[in-house]
Amino acid sequence: MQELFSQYFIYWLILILFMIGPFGMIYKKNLVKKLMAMNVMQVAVIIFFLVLGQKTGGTLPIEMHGLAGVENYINPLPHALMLTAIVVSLSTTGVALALLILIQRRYGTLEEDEMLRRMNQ
Amino acid sequence: MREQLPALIIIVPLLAALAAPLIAYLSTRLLRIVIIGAILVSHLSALGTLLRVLAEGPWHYRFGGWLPPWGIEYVIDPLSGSMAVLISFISLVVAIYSGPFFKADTWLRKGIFYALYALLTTGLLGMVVTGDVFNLYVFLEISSLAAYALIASGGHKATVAAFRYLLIGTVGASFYLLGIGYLYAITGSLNMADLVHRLQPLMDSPAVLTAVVMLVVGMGIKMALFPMHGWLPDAYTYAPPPATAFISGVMTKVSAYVLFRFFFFVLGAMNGPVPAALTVVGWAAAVGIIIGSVMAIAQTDFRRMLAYSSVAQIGYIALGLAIGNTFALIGAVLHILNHAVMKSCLFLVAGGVKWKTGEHTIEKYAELSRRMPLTMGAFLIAALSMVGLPPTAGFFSKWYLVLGAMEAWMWPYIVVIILSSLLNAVYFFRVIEHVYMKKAEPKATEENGGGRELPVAMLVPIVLLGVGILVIGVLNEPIVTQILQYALPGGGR
Amino acid sequence: MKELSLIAVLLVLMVVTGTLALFLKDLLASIILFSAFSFFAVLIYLALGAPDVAFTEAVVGVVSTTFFIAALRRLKRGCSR
Amino acid sequence: MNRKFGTIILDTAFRYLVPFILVFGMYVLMHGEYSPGGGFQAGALFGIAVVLGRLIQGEEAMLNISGNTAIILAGIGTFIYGFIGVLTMLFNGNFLEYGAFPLNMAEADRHALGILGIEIGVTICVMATIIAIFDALTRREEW
Amino acid sequence: MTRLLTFLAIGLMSLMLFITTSGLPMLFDPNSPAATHVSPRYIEKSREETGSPNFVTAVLADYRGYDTLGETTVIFTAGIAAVLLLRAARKHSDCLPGGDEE
Repeated sequence: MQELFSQYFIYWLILILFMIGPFGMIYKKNLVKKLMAMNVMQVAVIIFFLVLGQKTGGTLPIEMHGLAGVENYINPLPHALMLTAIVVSLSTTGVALALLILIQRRYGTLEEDEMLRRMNQ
Repeated sequence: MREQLPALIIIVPLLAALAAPLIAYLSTRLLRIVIIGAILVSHLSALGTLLRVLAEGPWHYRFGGWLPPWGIEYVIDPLSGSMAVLISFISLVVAIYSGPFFKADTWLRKGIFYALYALLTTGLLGMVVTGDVFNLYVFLEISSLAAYALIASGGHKATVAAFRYLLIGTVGASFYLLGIGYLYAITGSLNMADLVHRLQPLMDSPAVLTAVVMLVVGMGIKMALFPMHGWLPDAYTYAPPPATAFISGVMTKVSAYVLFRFFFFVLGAMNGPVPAALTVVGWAAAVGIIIGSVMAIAQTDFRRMLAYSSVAQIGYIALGLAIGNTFALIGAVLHILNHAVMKSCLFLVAGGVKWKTGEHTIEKYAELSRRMPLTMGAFLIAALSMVGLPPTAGFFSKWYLVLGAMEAWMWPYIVVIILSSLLNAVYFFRVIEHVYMKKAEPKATEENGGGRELPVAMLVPIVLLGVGILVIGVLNEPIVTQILQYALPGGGR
Repeated sequence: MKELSLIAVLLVLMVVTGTLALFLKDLLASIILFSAFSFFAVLIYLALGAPDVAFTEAVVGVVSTTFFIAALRRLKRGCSR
Repeated sequence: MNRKFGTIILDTAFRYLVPFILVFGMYVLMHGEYSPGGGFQAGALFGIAVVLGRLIQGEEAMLNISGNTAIILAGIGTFIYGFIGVLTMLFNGNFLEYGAFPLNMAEADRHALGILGIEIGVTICVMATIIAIFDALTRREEW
Repeated sequence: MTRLLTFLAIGLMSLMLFITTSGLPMLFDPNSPAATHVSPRYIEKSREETGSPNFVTAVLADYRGYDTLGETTVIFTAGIAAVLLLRAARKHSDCLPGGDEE
């Protein structure tokens, strides 16, 4: 029972982390905060994938002498996928920051309500 | 080299895009030739691939020579092949059109614009032909990032629209990635063909339900399905005209295609939670069609009206998927094709008018038929096709959708389709009336280009698409029986 | 089991720092907290046996914090009305 | 970052730090097959070294790459990656099938060579892109 | 109003996420599908097939090398996008005078 609970607990924590993203994006009005919420969400997805790759009894996915067999190594596929995902999130952040600077330069604010008000003037 | 055709579809525009900054630095004239040439090569290889696929059946291309579940493979069947042909064709046409917009710019801006444009094309083509779900995510991100940047380059309001699109779009992509994660967790595979039979015994697992919801939300955001369409109107309105024409024509449809691929080819339309999800998608689409059409009537800006009309038209495609029988699916796929051509044509016209007169409200379209007869002729064809009058392409897709709804006894859907056709007629005849009947007030401002029509580089694509609508309308019978029929699930040979 | 509780603790820390970073008023402070969040992410990747990913995340954490702060310097002096 | 804000201490520290960062980056790139690391990390390290130079010594830093050059370099880096794929296609392999190189060595070695080649491309691209983004984010507007 | 509805939708979705956790495989299970289906080949063969003892590099650069090409393209896209937005914009002078100078 305790075993089972701790199983779900990890998944739940990851999903809470994931859900911080959408909630934060709607709740926070500051655009930089929205961007951070987006990043939190992507990190949660990455952790989710890595958890899928972990095995009890497995070591790092680098071949060592005298240690053969599938069960001795962690599944390397999620790691390779998540390297790509991390890079994607960095790229998105870079583009978003460039957009933020443009918005700030034009509208003088990063608060969403204020920005929309100035936009429609 | 013939064996390498499927790879060439993607690689050639990709390499052209990567070399674009260097080429632009050397010569901006050469840049335009290289980009257009690359897209042309991509289009020709897509055509060649499609022809061979129609003759010999699906074509699998293995990257790095690795066998499918371990490596990445491209799968070109009639559906993805015709999508690739469509995308590269629209891309080619819009690339030719975009020339006059960048006459006065520096090499840096030109180079980057064309690079982003080619990358957008690459990303969309890659999403269509891939047979690997994670590879699809990578290309989704390439196309999305390029689209954000292209939209944002349209000016200040465009920046805000692009930032909003970036946030929402990244949420969509993350949802999609998490959905893949669930599928990977229960099957251990990322290859679509492999997923098909590994998923069969697992369809009742709660994880599949989550994955389906995630895919619907993620791709729904990307394709602007009704409650998630918030990003679309602003983005389409403020983006620079060539970018809008391409993005509106193709980008949302590719996401619709991905949804189609997942529901009907990977998961199977009759299994587990998929029918329920399809029903939800169908009703969302039905509401979206009505609301999009009504909102379109309320607009005074021509491009904004077209944007809301896009929301409605995406609804048709989703509706076809939701009904799910042969007629409806043919209608959906045919509508992807038609709408891509029609909407691109309309946005090209809008961009041309903006370029020439600097105006974009509907009132300012008065009497344009005198000054730009060919452009407005193409506009008339596209508008009639959007409404759905018989000889044009738009009629046939709606006809198949209605047939499908009748076969499935979904009367509310038929009411929605007919009602929205009426609404379409209302807002397009308003524009047509301005163009052909209203008298323009005399104006003092001088116009770009001076003479009567648009420059040839802009006029040819518009007319080409306008004629294309008629051709698709006339040839719809062979298109359906020769190509689309084999594109449907179970319709292959 | 020990591994599980380590990961659980790190995840809780990440939830806390992530939420705090969103709710702090001062932007610079929230960026710093965000880099702490990224550091916990590095630790958790290590705990999950992914040194490659952890290395990348460490590098990316540095780069993205640099970007954030560089952007913040620009944001502080936008054109004000 | 046009103006430098380095003091003599920062400047000296920078002079000692940068060679180590570069050597470490090189190590990460070359040793990527045997230990964690690879093209992306090495590129990011190189990029950080250059950005550090920008931060401390301003425009006239000792190793400096301007924004425009960085953009062209980024394109070339990724182009190298794609070009290796095209090369394998010319040698009758599929795209990125390193085994198709007509070299007189074992299959695994050919793959290792191909991997090294693409990692170099990735390194150049990542380094240049980080510099380009940083340059764009910090540049004072010209208008 | 829209905001409230969105909150509600996201709340419902998280609820569903929490409930359907039971469909996922056991944590760190060596017999989960992910550990037994595709990945064993990478672990067993990568040394002889790609010459790389680091399985992650082997997967990243060889088995799924095409993904990495995409990844590099994403970085390139982000770089040119940032440059386009901040340095190559057309000269709009909407920014009010006096605000943007140091």
